This record gives sequence, C-alpha cells and structure tokens, in this order.
Amino acid sequence: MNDAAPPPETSELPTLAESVAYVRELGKPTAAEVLHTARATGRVALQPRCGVGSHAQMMTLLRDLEQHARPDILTLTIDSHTRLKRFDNARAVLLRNSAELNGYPLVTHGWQRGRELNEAVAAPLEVRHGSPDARLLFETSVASGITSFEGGGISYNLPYSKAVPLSESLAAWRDVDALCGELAGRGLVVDRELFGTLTAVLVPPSISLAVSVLEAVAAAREGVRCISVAYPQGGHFEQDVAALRAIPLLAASYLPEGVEVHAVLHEFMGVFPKERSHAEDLILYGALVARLGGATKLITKTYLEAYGIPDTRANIDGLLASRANSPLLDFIALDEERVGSELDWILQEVAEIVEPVLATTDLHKEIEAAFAEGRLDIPFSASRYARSEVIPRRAPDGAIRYLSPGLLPFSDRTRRRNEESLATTGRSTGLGEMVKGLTSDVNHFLNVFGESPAAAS
Amino acid sequence: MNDAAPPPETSELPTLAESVAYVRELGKPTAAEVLHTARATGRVALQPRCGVGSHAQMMTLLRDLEQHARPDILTLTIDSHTRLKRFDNARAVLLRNSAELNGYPLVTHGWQRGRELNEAVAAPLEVRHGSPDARLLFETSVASGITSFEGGGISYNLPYSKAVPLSESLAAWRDVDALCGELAGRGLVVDRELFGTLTAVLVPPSISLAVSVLEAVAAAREGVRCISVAYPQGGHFEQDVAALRAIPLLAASYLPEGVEVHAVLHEFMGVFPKERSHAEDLILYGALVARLGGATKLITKTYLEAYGIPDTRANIDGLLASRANSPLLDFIALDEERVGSELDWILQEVAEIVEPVLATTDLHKEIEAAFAEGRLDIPFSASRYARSEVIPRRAPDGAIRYLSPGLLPFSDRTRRRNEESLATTGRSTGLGEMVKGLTSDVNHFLNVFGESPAAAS
Amino acid sequence: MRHENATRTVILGVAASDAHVVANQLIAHSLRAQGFTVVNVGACTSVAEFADAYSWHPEAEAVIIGSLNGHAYEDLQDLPAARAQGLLDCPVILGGNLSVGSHKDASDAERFRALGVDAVLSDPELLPATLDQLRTRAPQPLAAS
Amino acid sequence: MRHENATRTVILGVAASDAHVVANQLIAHSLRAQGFTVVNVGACTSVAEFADAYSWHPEAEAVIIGSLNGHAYEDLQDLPAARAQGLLDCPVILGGNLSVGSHKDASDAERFRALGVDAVLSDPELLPATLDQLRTRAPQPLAAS
Ligand code: B12
Ligand code: B12
Repeated sequence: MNDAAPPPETSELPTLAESVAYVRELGKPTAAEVLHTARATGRVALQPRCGVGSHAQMMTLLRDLEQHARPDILTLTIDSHTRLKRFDNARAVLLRNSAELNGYPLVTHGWQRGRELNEAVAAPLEVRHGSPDARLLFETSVASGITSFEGGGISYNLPYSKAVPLSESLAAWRDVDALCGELAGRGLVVDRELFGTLTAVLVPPSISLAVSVLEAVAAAREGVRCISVAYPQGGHFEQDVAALRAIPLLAASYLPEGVEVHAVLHEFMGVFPKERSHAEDLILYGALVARLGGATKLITKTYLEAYGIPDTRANIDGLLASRANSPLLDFIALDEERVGSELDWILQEVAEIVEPVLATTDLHKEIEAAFAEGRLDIPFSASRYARSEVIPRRAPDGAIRYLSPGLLPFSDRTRRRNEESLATTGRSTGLGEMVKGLTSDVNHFLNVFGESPAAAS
Repeated sequence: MNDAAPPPETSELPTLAESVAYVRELGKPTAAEVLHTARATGRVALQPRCGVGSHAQMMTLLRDLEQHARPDILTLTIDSHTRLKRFDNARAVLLRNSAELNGYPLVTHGWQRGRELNEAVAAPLEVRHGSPDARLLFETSVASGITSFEGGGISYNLPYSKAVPLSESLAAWRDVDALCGELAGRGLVVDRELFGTLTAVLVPPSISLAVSVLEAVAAAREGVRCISVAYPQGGHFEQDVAALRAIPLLAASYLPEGVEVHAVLHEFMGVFPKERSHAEDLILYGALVARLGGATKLITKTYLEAYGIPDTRANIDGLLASRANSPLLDFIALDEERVGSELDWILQEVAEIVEPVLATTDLHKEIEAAFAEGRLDIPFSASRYARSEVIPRRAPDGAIRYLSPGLLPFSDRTRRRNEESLATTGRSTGLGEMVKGLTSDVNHFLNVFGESPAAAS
Repeated sequence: MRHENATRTVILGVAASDAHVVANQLIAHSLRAQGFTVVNVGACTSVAEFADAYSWHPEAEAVIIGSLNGHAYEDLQDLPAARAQGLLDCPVILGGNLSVGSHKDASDAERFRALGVDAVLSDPELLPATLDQLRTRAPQPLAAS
Repeated sequence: MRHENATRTVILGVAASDAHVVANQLIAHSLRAQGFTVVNVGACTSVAEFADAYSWHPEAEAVIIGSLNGHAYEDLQDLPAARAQGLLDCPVILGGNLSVGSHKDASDAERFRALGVDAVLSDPELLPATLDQLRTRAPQPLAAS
C-alpha cells in the first residue's frame, strides 16, 4: 500500500443507519460509554493527542500508543489544512511529503481508512481539529465509526480562523449537533467535546466556561446527549480545581436533564518549559489538578510540548499523567476554603456573562451580536469576529484575573474583586510595560522553572 | 583492559593524609557538602542505588546515570560476598562471570580502581553494603576518595548476617567511626549514613529510629561529624512523614551540637508491585513522603524492584522520584493533626526504647545485653543476636504498629495505644492465621494494586 | 526614499494555514511600543493577502510572517511567484516554529531562503535589530538563530 | 522408614551469601502451622552447614534452600561434592530469586539441577505438595515453576 497516496476516488459516504450498525459491530465501547464508566469508577480517563499525515504511520502510532500507554480514548488530530477546508493543500502536502502535515487529513484519506484506524485499536477514537465548518469532517468521522468529536461554533471559530463570521460557524455546528441528535435517536450517542480551551493562553476560567455553557445549551437543543466540557489548565491550582468543579454545577443550572456532562482537563496549553524535567513537573501538576478537580478525562501533554509535535516515544511516555489515577494519593489535602472562594467567583462571573445571552430568544443571533459588541469576548482572538478587548493578567499568586474585562457585562462587585486581586500587579503605565507584564504572565512556567523565554528549537 | 580481572597484586593502601589530599584535589564536593547545600536550599538530594561486578561496566553505569539522571550523589553498592568478607568467592565469581555478582567487589578491585570510578563522575560517591565488619572495605573506600559510607554496628549486623556477635560488629564499626573522627580532624568530613532500614519489611518507625539514635550516639562519640539517618518508607503517609520529621528532633535531644544530622528516606523497601505503572505510583508516593517529611536525601527505587537488580535504563528513569523537587507541589496540604499525633507517638516510643540504654555507662555492652534480653529488638532478624520477638502488623489504615512489642520496655500507655490501633486486626487465633495476616501486611502494596502475591520472574 | 520617513511601517501576519496569534499579537504590541507602525493582518494570511496588504502599504519596510503550526513551507509555496511578479518588493522575515516535529533540522532555514525569505528568526526581540540591518541592505541575506 | 514417622521434618535455610530472611521466616511459620517440624538454620548458611544440620536431623525429608540475592549458583558450588559424599542424602529444594538482574533466563533451573537440586520452586505455597511428591520418589526430578 502506498501509504501517502489518498484513495483514487472520493467515494460515497455510507448512510447513517449503516454507520450506526458499523459502530455496533465494531465491538468496542463508544467514547460516551468509556467516560460514563470512568466517572462511575472514580477514574480519570486518559487521552493523548496524536496525528500524523501518513495513513500507515497513523496506524502504527495508534497501535503503539495503545500497546504501551493503554489510553482510555485515542485521538485523531487533524492537520490544519483540513481544518480550514484547504483540502487541496492537504492533498498536495500528503503527496509531496506526508511528514510535513501537522495532523491526519481524514477527509483526504477517506472514511474507509478511518475505519481501518478504528479497527486497529480497542479504545474509541475522538477527532480533534479546529474547524469553523466541520460538516464534511464530521460526516467522514461518523462514517469511520468514530464516536467522539471535538468543537463548537464559537470555540472552533474564534481561535482557529480569521474571517469566518460566527453566524456561519454556528450554523455549521448546528448541523453537526443536529446530526448527533439524529444519531442519538438511532441509538448512537456521540460524545461532543466543547473546546473551552479557546486560545489556550491566559484564558480566564469564566470566559472558558461561559463559552462552553453557551455551546452546550446550543448542542443540547439539537439533541446532543453527551457533552464534555474541556477546560484548559491555567496554572493556579485552586483556581483550576474550582473551574473543574464548577462544570457539574453549571450543567445543573443551565442544561436540561438527561444530558450527560463531563469535566475534561486539557493539560497546560500555554508556553511549556523546555527542559524535560520541568515539563514533567508540569505534566504531573496537571494530572493532580484533574484528579482533585474531579475531571472525567485528562488530555495529556508530553515533555516535547515546547518543541513541536512529539515523537511516539514521548507520547507513549505518559508516566506522569497516569499518576492522576494513583491509589496512593488520597492523602493530599487542599486549601478547600480557597477552592471554595474561587468557585464562588467563577460561578458568579459565568452567570454575569451568560445569563443576559441565554435570556434572549435567538441564541445564535445573540451570540454573534454579543461578540460584535464585546459583551462576549475572548483574549487573543484569531478572528475578527471577537474584539479581544479583554486583557487577562496573572495575580501575584499566579491566578488568572481580568486586568480589563473589556465590555463584558460584569457587576461592580466582580470588577472590584478583579481589580483588587491585581492591585499590586500595577495598572500598565504604558503599552510597553503592559506588553512586558503580559509576556511575563504568558511565560509563567518558564519563570517558575527559571528558564529563559528564548524560543525552543 | 580485562575488566573482570582484579589487579594482579593487592597493593598497599595510601596513608590517610594522602587520601585526604586526594579528595581535596578531586575537585568535587564531598557528600556532606552536597547534603548541606541540599538542606540549605530546600531540595531533596536524589541518589539511585547501583552496583555491578565488572569494573568497566561499573564505570559505564555511573557515567550513564550521571549523564541522564543527574543524581546528587552516586552509589557503589557492594556485592554480598564482599559484605560478608567472602573475598575469595567474590574473586572467583568475578573471574568466572562478573555478571553474577550482585554488586561491585571494591576490595577485590582495589582502591586504584575505586579512584578511577570516583574520577569518572562529578557527583560524590557513597559506598552502600551491609557488612558487619567493614573495616577493610572502609579503608579501601577512603583510599578511593569516597566521602560517604553506610552502615553501623547494629544496622549492618542484624539484617545482614547470622552469627556475628554484636560486640564484634560494634567494635568494628567503632573503628570505622574513629577513623571518620580522625579524618574530620584532618579536615575531611565523611558522611556516615546509618541503616535505619534494618530488615526493611514492616519495621515499626520507633525501632528504626531507636537503632539509629543509638548508632548515632556511638558514632558522635568517636568524632563523626555528619550523620545521615535513613528511614525506610513504611507505606502510611502520615506515619512516614512524622518519622522523617522526628529525626531532627531526636538529634536535638540525643546528639551533641556540632554534629550535622540529615533525614534520609529509603523508598519503600518491602514487596514492590510488579506492574510498572503500580511500581511508579509507589515511587512517586515515596518522593512525596520525602518532600513533605523534609528529607535531605531520597534513595530511589526503580520499576524493576520486584524483579531484581535493575538495568541501566530503569535506573536512569528516575522521573517519578525527581518530582520530590517539583516547584509546583506546594499546594499539597496534609492532615497535620494526624502527622502531629504520629510524631508524638514515635517520639514517645523511641524515648522508651533508647533512654534506658543511654542511661548506662558502657553503651556497646549495654546494646549487646539489651538485644540479648529483648529490651532492644528488631523484627525478622537475620542474626541470632536479636530475638525478633517483636511482631509488627498493619492497622486497618496501613500504619505499622506493634502486634506484640516482645520484651521492649514499653509503658502501659504505649502498649495500650498499639493494642487499640490493632483492635480490629484481631489477635491471632493461631499460628496459621497470624502468618496469613502478617503475609498480607508484607504484601500491602500488592493488595493496594490488586496484584497477586505470586513471585515475580 | 522611504527609509527617511519619520515613522517606520511593517506588515505583520501569520501564515495561511496557521491560527496561532498569541505571539503575533504580542509582537505587534511590542513593535508599536517601540514606535513602529504595525499593519497586523493576523492569522491565516495567504501570500496573496500579504501582497495585498503590501499594495496598500508600499511604505512598509518589511513583511514579517509568523508560523507556528509547522506548515510554513507549504504555506509559503506562492512566495517565489509573488516576489518574481514584484508583488512583495520588500524584505520578508519569517519566524516561529517552522517545521513539524520536535527535532528540528538546521538546514530548515535554507529551504526558506530558497523560497525568497530574507531572514529567518526565532526570537522576536531580534526584530528591531534585524529590521535595522535589512534597511542598510546588507548584501548577504541575514540569518540569526 | 522415616516416611512413616508421625511428624515430618524439614531443614530450611538461606544460601551462604544471602541474608534475606523475611520469606524464610514466613515459610518456617507457615510450614509449622501445617504440622511440619522445621529446623530453620536461617540466613547465610553454607552447604557445609546444611550438611551439618542434616547430620543432626537425618529424619529430615528435604533440605529447603532459599536464595534471593542472586548468588544462588555461586553459593551452591559445594553441593555436588556434598551430595557425592553422601552428606546430603535427601531431596534438595531451592526457591527464591535465583539470578542477578531483572530479566530472568528460563534455562536457569537447568543449571541448578546440574548442581544436584531436585526441585526449583518460586511459590512457597507449592512446598507441601512438592514435599509430598518427592516422598513418593518419582523417578524423574521434579520441576515446578
Ligand atoms: C496556544 C497554542 C495553540 C492555540 C492557539 C490559539 C491562538 N489562536 O493563538 C490553539 C489551541 C488554538 C492551537 C491550535 C493548534 N496548534 Co498549537 N500550540 C499552542 C501552544 C500551546 C502555545 C503557543 C503560544 O501561544 N505560545 C505563546 C507565544 C508567545 O509563544 P510562541 O507562540 O511559542 O512563539 C514564540 C516563538 O515561536 C517566537 N515566534 C512566534 N512567532 C514569531 C514570529 C516571528 C516573526 C518571530 C521572529 C518569532 C516568532 O516568539 C515567541 C516567543 O518566544 C504551542 C506549544 C507551546 N507550549 O509552545 C502549541 C503548538 C505551537 N501548536 C501546535 C499545533 C500543531 C497546533 C495545531 C495544528 C493542532 C495540532 N495538530 O496539535 C492547531 C493549529 C491550528 C491551525 N490552523 O494553525 C504545535 C506546532 C507543532 C510543530 N511545529 O511541530 C505546538 C508547538 C504544540 C506541539 N508541541 O505540538 N495551538
Ligand atoms: C527486604 C529486602 C532486603 C533486606 C533484607 C532483610 C532481611 N534480612 O531479610 C535488606 C535491606 C537487608 C536487603 C539487602 C540486600 N538485598 Co534485598 N531486598 C529486599 C526486598 C526489598 C524485599 C524482600 C522481602 O523481604 N520480601 C518479602 C518476602 C516475603 O518475599 P520475597 O523475599 O520476595 O520472597 C518471595 C519469593 O521469592 C519466594 N521465596 C523466597 N524464598 C523462597 C524459598 C523457597 C524455598 C521458595 C519455594 C520460595 C521462596 O516466596 C516469597 C513470596 O512470594 C527485595 C525486593 C522486593 N521488593 O521484592 C530486595 C532484593 C531481594 N534484594 C536484593 C539485593 C541484591 C540485596 C543486596 C545484595 C543489596 C544489593 N546489592 O542491592 C543485599 C543482600 C545482602 C546479602 N548478604 O544477601 C535484590 C536481589 C537482586 C537479584 N536477585 O537480582 C532484590 C530483588 C532487590 C532488587 N530489585 O535489586 N534486602
């Protein structure tokens, strides 16, 4: 088999009924089932990221990971051409040199190869990507028998593209969610993970969770039955634990019954330390956040994070992350008072952000309008369709706060609390100072480990 | 170089003055200096065990460990023929097949090769062995410029030999300690680590610490200036943390000023789980005990512990142990009340054991007599010269208690507390039952991880 | 000559398939704080869009392209053509994480110079100095680590 | 014949260079609990000492040697001679961790049989059954895993 070449012709997708039957015959649990069991047994399910361009190498990678790291769920990370529907570029690079793709071009390889991957391993697969419009990718995934699909109309637009209007991405994701609803009706519950990680860097917990609440409400309305709310580790222990613990509470407040909601932690997604032992300290730290925050699933990182897509060895070497499930760590006590106060703070901020939006009648329209007006916002947006007037900073203890909440509809109390916690951080006395401070906050863990911020390579 | 062959003739040892000068020229810190710095900077110094028969392979092993694991102190573990002065057997195996030796036969290889090893790495070396009479080995070590030496007249006799009277081993170790005193006079402080680990399996903390207190007092009297008190991780978090925290308090109570005393944790020395991920959970657990107990040094284990002497890869792979120094774990809070009560308990028991012995005039004589009469005792003694009437058991929470304190001079209060904590463990209703219970306690971590006790191999 | 303008303008953006903008935004802020006028075209910017921006801002003394997702080489395939057609008639600086994988090849920079990139940088702090040097039109294309 | 004795005696000990006694003591306790008379000569016992113990306890139906430190082979070098001289005229059972290193060689047991060991065991729970079998003097030396 010429592993790089895509199949000669694009072939018709099977019917939904056929795909549902295929999943049934596959003889492995769905992602939703794995998550359900993990939560019921008090385990944190583990999932590494992985995706390479070549089909043959993708098979090997999945098999190696399964054999050596025994993950609960496996990933197909999609390349960024496919994400942006640059299918021609994906095909061109695949034919030229598949090693230059930063993920697996599933649409180009086609659903039959997707099934081959699925059949190669016992763990269910999730497709992780970053596509504002993922309809074709989703259909290909379903045809491949893949039972978990990441993304959402906000979270896979604003961080991942520049010029796709929110109305378009929200509509595209409504189609995906509606298809999930239909599949659920046919007895196949697809896990839909919402990408609360957003731009990953200095994301205030309440922004991450607010966006996920809105996407979850939208998804549930289309009939989605299993929702994973992903939260990106920010770096402050009690704040992160509180954010994870907020997820079931938010689900209870804002989602209909009958939707299963899981808290998922994405291990730190910002600037990673370069030295292996430092990276590993951070990976273990993330595992402990997941454990103590009660996450159902942990998406792991590797010690090569600062360098680039990890090699197989590094990805197998999930030693540190798997400590999340050590039976020996029950002795760890927390500053529960601090966790409690962070939790109150988060719930309050999320309520102030989402409740005005949820109170309107046309959710999609309102989301678009709110982003246009800055009542919804995210920092470091890649897209023009969010204002990015929010400026996050770290408080002296490392917690992420709002230096400026931009136009978010925060109460005076919320504003004051944020201001107070940043009191000693100092209002920027000029753009240069502010950028310096922000850069230092972005490089938080380099500072912790005394690494210089010079780029890795 | 024929790496297996010992040097053709045994050559004269250099004078002490020459050895002291050699250490000075070596241009590396002594073990005592490394420990001092570690404590001053709040680090846990890390030390793997290692020792192979062949000189060439020992060189490689030390270099590999240094390069890849960057330990603070490196080990020469001595083979068990040399330990028991079976030098002829050591030489025979070395010539036949050096891979069959379970350690490095330093006396047979000779001090010049010892210096070669010492010069091959930047970290100071410690000799770890288990010799009731280590005089020749110690002289060879000093001649090799090795600045840390493990053992003691009790702790390297009772667990390591059957028929050496305590008077002999205590006298032999008095010579070693006196030589340390002389070296200190010449400006070279040799770190003397006391092997509180004893028989390693179900050792009640107060027995480990009591033996170390007695050995430390004896060593200090001979002029030893740097004492490392090693404590074996027993498996119960708060009990182990308390035991480590007891060490500086005991030093303050029983040792003269001017002696530097370090707490050292030996990662769990009992039956290790066989599955790699379980072993790694346990290794991390030990690292956290060391960190939270304030140990100056941690002697690490590997995931191959249950199988046999680890290969180099496993020994390099100290990923889990090095988390002891993670700057990210300050969030961990403990049940300090429980730690405090364990600490009181330990200090009380140690006092009841050692104070009558220390009150006499001839310490060595009294130690020998006390062991003969069971006023001093250890469980699972290999030697005839301890009665082993002490029977340890684990309480339901895993803490190690005295099912029977034998003839230890415990107060009624102490006896009662031990009895109460084992109340539900049930007094043995017969030998069979007691052995079953004891075996299950020995296999504690197999039980925790659900492994079967069938032998590894 | 544009070099004598009081304010110095640069065009800044991220390569076509790449959405990583944190460094992009920080670099923009920082160059602005140092007095540059920054035309930031942001994420997912094709060579054609860079050329477009240049046509609106011919005073720009350089086009600065970031790429982190490993796709820089594919994303700049149209650069030689654009330069040949004179659509990008100023120095092009490239920086970021330029290939897929954790083990980078030192010869990588060569590939990009062959595409018409004038300088490959990794540390954005070096941008002002690099811009200064490129202004003096050093005969040799400049490489910094 | 000693087999008809009411109590069954065994000699138990640990090889010459080996001080590991936890298993030894637990095995002793356990065999006693099962009705055996155990002469436990303990740690660091040379072949000569085992022979000695046998000369005092000729009723012993087996000598059971444990070794954990990896030195079993060197520690039993004198066994063929002792057996040839009739000094150990009963079955010898060996168990524990019999070689140095973490990766064990399946052919290990052969080496020990060549030295005159009748059975190599790893699980002490199999001792009573093994003793029973050896009593019936099966013509083939017996191996269990
Ligand atoms: C945050 C992040 C994201 C966010 C980006 C949000 C956003 N819109 O900005 C999200 C989650 C959306 C994301 C998505 C993806 N990411 Co990303 N991401 C990161 C992460 C964790 C941090 C990047 C960051 O913001 N750093 C902070 C800034 C300040 O620093 P920096 O970007 O590292 O830049 C430094 C230098 O490179 C340099 N620099 C940067 N740009 C420029 C430009 C010039 C001119 C110069 C001179 C210097 C320069 O200066 C900076 C300071 O030193 C990195 C890994 C890491 N921990 O570093 C991965 C990483 C960059 N991502 C990676 C990848 C592959 C992706 C994806 C393709 C998904 C995937 N397959 O894994 C998608 C990309 C989708 C797309 N279309 O591009 C890889 C790149 C792999 C490679 N090159 O081999 C990385 C390295 C992760 C990894 N180890 O695999 N990502
Ligand atoms: C406790 C211990 C010690 C204590 C022993 C105290 C004492 N006097 O008993 C101390 C700290 C003193 C010690 C010293 C040494 N030890 Co040690 N020790 C251990 C340890 C941690 C536990 C052993 C134990 O007591 N287990 C509990 C009992 C109940 O189980 P067990 O011994 O494993 O036995 C099981 C089976 O082997 C079998 N079995 C045992 N004996 C017999 C006999 C028969 C007839 C049968 C049928 C079955 C059988 O049944 C048991 C239950 O399943 C093991 C590693 C481990 N975690 O298992 C290393 C270990 C046995 N030690 C080892 C070594 C090498 C040493 C030293 C030489 C030091 C060194 N170089 O590292 C010295 C030995 C000195 C000497 N002269 O022998 C190695 C052996 C290496 C090898 N074979 O490759 C081990 C495996 C550690 C390692 N991974 O390196 N040790």
